[in-house]
Amino acid sequence: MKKLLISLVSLAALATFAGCGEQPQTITAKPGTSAAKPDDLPYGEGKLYADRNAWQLQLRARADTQNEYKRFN
Amino acid sequence: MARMKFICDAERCIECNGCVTACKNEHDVPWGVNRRRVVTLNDGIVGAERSISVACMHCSDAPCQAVCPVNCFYKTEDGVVLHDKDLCIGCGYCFYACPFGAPQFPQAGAFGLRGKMDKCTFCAGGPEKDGSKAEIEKYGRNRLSEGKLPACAEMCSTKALLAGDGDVLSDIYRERVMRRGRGGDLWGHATAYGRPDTKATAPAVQSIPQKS
Amino acid sequence: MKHLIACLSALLLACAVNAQQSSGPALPKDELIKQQQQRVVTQPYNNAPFWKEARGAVEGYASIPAPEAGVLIQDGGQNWRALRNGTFSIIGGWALVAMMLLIGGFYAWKGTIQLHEAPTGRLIERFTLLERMAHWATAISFSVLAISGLILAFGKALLIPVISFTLFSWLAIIAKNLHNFLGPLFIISCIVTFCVFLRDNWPKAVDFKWLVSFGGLINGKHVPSEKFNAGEKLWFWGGLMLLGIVVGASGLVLNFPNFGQTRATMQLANLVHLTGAVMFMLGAMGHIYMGTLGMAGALDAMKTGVVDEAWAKEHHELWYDDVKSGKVPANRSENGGNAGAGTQQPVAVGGNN
Amino acid sequence: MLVRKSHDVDGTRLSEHTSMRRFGGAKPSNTLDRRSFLKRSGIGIGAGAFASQLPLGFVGKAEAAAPAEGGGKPEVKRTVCSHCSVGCAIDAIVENGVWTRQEPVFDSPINLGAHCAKGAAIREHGHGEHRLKYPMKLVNGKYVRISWEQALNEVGDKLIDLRKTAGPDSVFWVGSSKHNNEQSYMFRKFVSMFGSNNCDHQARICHSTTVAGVANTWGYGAMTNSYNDMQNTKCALYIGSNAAEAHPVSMLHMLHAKETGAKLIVIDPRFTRTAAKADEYVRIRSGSDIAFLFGMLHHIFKNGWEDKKYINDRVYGMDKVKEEVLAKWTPDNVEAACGVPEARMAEIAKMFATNRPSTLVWCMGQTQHTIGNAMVRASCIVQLALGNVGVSGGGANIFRGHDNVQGATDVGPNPDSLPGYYGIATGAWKHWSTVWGVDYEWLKKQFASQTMMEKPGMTVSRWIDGVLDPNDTIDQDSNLKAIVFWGHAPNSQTRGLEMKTAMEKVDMMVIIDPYPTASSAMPDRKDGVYLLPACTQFETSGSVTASNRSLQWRERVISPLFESQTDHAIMYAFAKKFGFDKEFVKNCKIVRPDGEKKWEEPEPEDMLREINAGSWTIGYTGQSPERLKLHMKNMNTFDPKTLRANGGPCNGDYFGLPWPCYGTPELKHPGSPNLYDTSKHVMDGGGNFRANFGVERDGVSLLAEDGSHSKGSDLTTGYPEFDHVLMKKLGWWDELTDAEKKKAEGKNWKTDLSGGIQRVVMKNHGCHPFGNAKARAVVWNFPDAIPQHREPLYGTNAELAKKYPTHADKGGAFWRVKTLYKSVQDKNIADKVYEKFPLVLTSGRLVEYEGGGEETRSNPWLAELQQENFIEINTRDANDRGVRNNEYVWVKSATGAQIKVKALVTERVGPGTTFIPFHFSGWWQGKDNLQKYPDGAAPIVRGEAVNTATTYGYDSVTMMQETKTTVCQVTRFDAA
Repeated sequence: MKKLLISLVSLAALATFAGCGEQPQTITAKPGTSAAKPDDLPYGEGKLYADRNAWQLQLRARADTQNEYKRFN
Repeated sequence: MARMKFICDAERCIECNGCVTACKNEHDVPWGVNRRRVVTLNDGIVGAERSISVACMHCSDAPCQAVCPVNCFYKTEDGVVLHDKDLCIGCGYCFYACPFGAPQFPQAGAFGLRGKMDKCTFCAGGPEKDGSKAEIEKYGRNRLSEGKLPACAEMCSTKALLAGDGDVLSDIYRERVMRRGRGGDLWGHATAYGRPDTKATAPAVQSIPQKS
Repeated sequence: MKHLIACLSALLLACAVNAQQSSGPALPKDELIKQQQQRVVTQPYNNAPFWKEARGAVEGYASIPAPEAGVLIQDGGQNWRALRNGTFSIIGGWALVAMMLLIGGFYAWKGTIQLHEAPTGRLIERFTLLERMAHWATAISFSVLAISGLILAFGKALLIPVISFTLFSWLAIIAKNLHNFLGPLFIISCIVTFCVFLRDNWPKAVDFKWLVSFGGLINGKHVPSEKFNAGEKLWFWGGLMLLGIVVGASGLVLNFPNFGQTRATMQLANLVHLTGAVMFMLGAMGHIYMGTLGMAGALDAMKTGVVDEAWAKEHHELWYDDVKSGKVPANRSENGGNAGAGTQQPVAVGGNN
Repeated sequence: MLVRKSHDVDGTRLSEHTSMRRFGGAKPSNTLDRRSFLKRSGIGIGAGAFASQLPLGFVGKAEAAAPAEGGGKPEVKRTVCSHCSVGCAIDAIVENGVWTRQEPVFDSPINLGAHCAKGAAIREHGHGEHRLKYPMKLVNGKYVRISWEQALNEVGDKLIDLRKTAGPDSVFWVGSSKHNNEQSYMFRKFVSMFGSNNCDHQARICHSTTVAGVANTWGYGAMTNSYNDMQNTKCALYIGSNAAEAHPVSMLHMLHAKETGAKLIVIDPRFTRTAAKADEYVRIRSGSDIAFLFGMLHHIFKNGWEDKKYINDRVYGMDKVKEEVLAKWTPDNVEAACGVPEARMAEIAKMFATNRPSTLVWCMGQTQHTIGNAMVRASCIVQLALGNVGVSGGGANIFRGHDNVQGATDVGPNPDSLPGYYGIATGAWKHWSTVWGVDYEWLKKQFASQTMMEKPGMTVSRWIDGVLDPNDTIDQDSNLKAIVFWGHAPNSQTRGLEMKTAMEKVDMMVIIDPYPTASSAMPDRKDGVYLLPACTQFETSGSVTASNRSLQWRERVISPLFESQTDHAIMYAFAKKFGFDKEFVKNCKIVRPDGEKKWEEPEPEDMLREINAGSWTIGYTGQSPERLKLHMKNMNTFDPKTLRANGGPCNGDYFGLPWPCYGTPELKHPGSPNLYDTSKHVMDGGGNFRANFGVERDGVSLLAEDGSHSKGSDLTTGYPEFDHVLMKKLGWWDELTDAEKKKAEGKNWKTDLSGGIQRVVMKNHGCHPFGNAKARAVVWNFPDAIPQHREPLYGTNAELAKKYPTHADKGGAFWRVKTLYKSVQDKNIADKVYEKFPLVLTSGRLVEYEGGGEETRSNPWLAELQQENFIEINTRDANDRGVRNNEYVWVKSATGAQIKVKALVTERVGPGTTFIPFHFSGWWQGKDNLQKYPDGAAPIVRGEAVNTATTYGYDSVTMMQETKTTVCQVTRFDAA
């Protein structure tokens, strides 16, 4: 009986202990990098937009085309 | 830092499926793979019917990414969740995990043969060189690198579906919501406590004589 | 004892809370629809009840005839993710580690259990070729499934840091396909094995005695057993049959997505599969240990099909008696399984130990 | 998601679309259908399937079957969507002659880059995998490939033979609303030179009742305002329009208006996607629109909400209408007829009458009835009573169907009119022979006789009867012996059973279309069917008129695919065969845009110039190709709310020069954004109601009252239309140049080819060339001068049918065939048809498909979204019949037809009503006719055509078919 108790307790302890070891589930991939290959950035050398700023400005302007209030008034 | 987002305005979406075919067109998506779809809830119920266009929502804490056994997902610096088809093993876990039904498979074969997972890329392609043949064939067009936004949102018939930098989108949506409140019967007291003078019941549908 | 209960209940509660976190709305769909209809009148453009409803994984209309195309948001995925990546993987993983440690400890404590008497050199046929083939088919497919399954479940954490993405992806693809194609084979082997060994695994009263003393392991007293002792029978019924059904059926659900099963079904099947598989592996580890390192002579029986009389007498005394008394033929292969037909003496086959 | 098909389908259809061009999936070989592929890849699994799972870079790349990429410099071609009348602009990107991409045109003031499913999938036209690829001929029940020469010779010889033996009227020519303006115009000219008025097109079964009813009310039969102008409305009432599915992009403007405070009311038997966006939705009984509209008018008059000054100044006969409405359409009568109780009616009437300007929108829900002409007039009357016509934000916004149905109606193949609504009287023929540069006498000789030349032809809705009816009931010499479908799908017409018989009876069927259409697979014929591949609007250039009357110029995107030819090239080739090619293209330069690869053809620009030269009535004269092209290039300069260009090269113009754009292009009339708008100068697009019905009626003046005139007019009261006599009387004649005087002498504003009269009247005097009159609430030349509600021929309510009986039968002089009304209705009541068929059957559009649907159902991107035809049936009716959702059912109709469709059990329709979309074809009463299509040219999705089951019934003015109210019974599929 004692042995059983000891084994049960140790099992429970182990399980509880295991719970503490839970890993964060969000993967924080480094910005702009693939898990495997480096992601090709949408701006830069040889691209339509030379730098991140120019590219983002363009996207912002483009996003505004979805706002018909800007044109309908 | 910009965060790319989709918003679908339920007050505007008319289930025209323009977003769905815009996507098929832009990326030559084959039959059976629906990167985007439109769902209508409470179909036919007066006062409660709403349609919503849904695709990958590019979650901040993406469940697909969390459960992928080979870690083929990655996030661009603009918050677009992409995946590497070369790594994908077609296990289907992302499909189980995704709340929006975004992951699609070209097959649903026996023995779990699904082919490589395919999903909305926010028109940002994949890890291959932007606009390259390889990228187009595996992931479709890369509109972001061309300074354009996802085709679905750009072509939305009623501008219900918006895509782009979250800040800009919230500005657009805010303006829209403010205008909707014109007349003062929406914001302030009425919103908080309801309009006192309105009928408190849902719009009724009268019966129609059909037979003699 | 109190503490133990507290610990266990805390654990269960944690699981339950975890599962509850992202569950659907409290109100039924009809109620939300009514609320939305009223909201349209009192507060136009306020869609809160609609969104509450959408959150509840209700099925709407979508013209594409794909299963679940009309479900805007399914919330099972979050639960599944939390359970699979969290509770199940962690408990399962640690349980496997613990089992290994346990077995290691046991081995260190007991070592290989040797025969107490010297082998007689007289051999009894314990397993026919069919029985052995069935067993090995099951065993091999099981091992491949276990290893490939473990690669898919834990490789991301354990192997990617070591062998990196591309190589691991290759490995995972091989593992996935092996798993998917061998799975059905394993189920078939299980069924064959079950049929072949069923007759010798009927539970008897003696098995209870054996079980109570844990095969004499705990108190050291010898308990006689039939051809299969209660431990083996337990493995037969609880492992091969019960876990076989659980793991096999849930595996089939996952392996054949071409029948249009919903995601909820597959999430549940996956969790059942995980649980069953871990338990299966735990049991198998014990079984393999006893069949190899744990007990001398056991592996030979499965390799060659025959055992020494001394081994039979020591481990399966009742069976030995039956063979001796002629109730069970000593060589079933040649007699075509004509049980109790003759009084032939066992014939020596093969080498001795 | 995981499984893409819900049901078994034939293999060929799927194999073409699951080829997994990309995405690294294992690609089934061409000979495997999907199911066997799945089986094989699953069970007979081998190394191949396994290898496809490996993360190899080349997996997927090896599959490349995509259109050629790169190489050439991408060119951008601006075109216009060909799927509905909104007129959404599209930028097509072409590389090496291949249409590789499609971009939204944010600059377009009409759609601002927006598209519905059809517009967003338009690039598929560049693939055209399911197109008719070469001329074909039916030989022993099987289509075989033939050469173009053979086709032209055999078809041409047969037509020449028929023309000789049975007369030119023995051929029925169905033109198309998918043709651009130039092609439609040339088609009418072509048929005229063939010597016949037996030509028609989709507008007959689309908005013919609107065109007739509205034109007879106030002048022009067109949408009065524009989609964009709906942003200015305070309240919009959609009755019989499901814009969200039929004109999705129009909702961009409407929902914007709604957000900024406009009320949206939807009246429909179905709770449609449009209704889902409405502030108020009212369900009415199908076909009871007049009861509803006049019920509303009753409240308007009772409460004095009508615009009394407006009625006095600008409306004729409203007093009579008021009298009738107050007496007849009392709330209890209204509720009995349309099902709307008094309180609800008062609420809607108040909302619509007090939120002005309010606009009224209608579509096929009103037009396709035996009383369609009356329904549309009832709508006009409501708008006139409220003074909403000729007002920005108001108007009768009539959304048209096809991309160019407006243009084809204006200048295309109408059996009762030459281009520009000139009619077919002697004067009209003389006017157009002058424009065409041909001798009137020569033209007359082409016809059987001058009588036939001036007798309206048959209509596309009735050609069946032209074939099947006994010869003595037909108002022409011979029955129809041949039918030419030139861009028309037969499944959009009613009475499928009889149509099949007619198709089998004619000597020859010719189908000239990019797709083989249902015509190719419908009849059980062994021979005598020719399929000639025409190209789409993306393989040619030309102008297209949107519903708001704006013209847009389409650039040619790609060369004609396969062996297809442009429609005008085919017309020219046939003209050569018939020997009138010189006359046919007298004013046009002949060009070969594809060199030797394709035929020579008249240049679209020149054809448009010819339209400009002759269509003075409706102001199709100012839209020169140069001006239109300038508009297309400078879309960004137009304001999307007013449609007016502010600065830039088009400064002051309205987008697309919405007709009427009077005068010569040099006059620079800006087009008319809203018709009859007196708040603007005529040279700014203003106007007033047209004086087209004389100056007085029974001693009451029909001209506008004093003080009612367009802004800046020299004449401040009503005046008749201008001709040389009036010009001289007013002393304005001398303002014409000498050259103009020469041409204008003896002419009026419509026939003066110099445009001098229009110039002087408008520019110098601010007057409207068509006069200034009152709109007519009472149209005395129609069967019901005041719109009367009449029950449909096939109804479910006998009591109401007795109270509101239909018209008396009509003899053969009416569009050349006999038309039945009362006898059919009486027989149905006597036979108690409503007991056997207790459900109302109505039909309509789906957003994914258009028209007969061959084109859209052949487009995999669209076809995937609607894979089967269905019937919407209320839960209660379904339960009564033991029918479950998504099961097949039989729909049986009073014609004896039964069609097999899936049940969609829904609350969209009320109890007693059912709905079936009309775009499907290819099945015939439960059987898939796949094998009857030419190889490889069957549409991906086929289904049962609702019109196989629809019944008899035609409008009493225009022969519009009754599709919206008929009867049916639904039974379980196994209960067949």
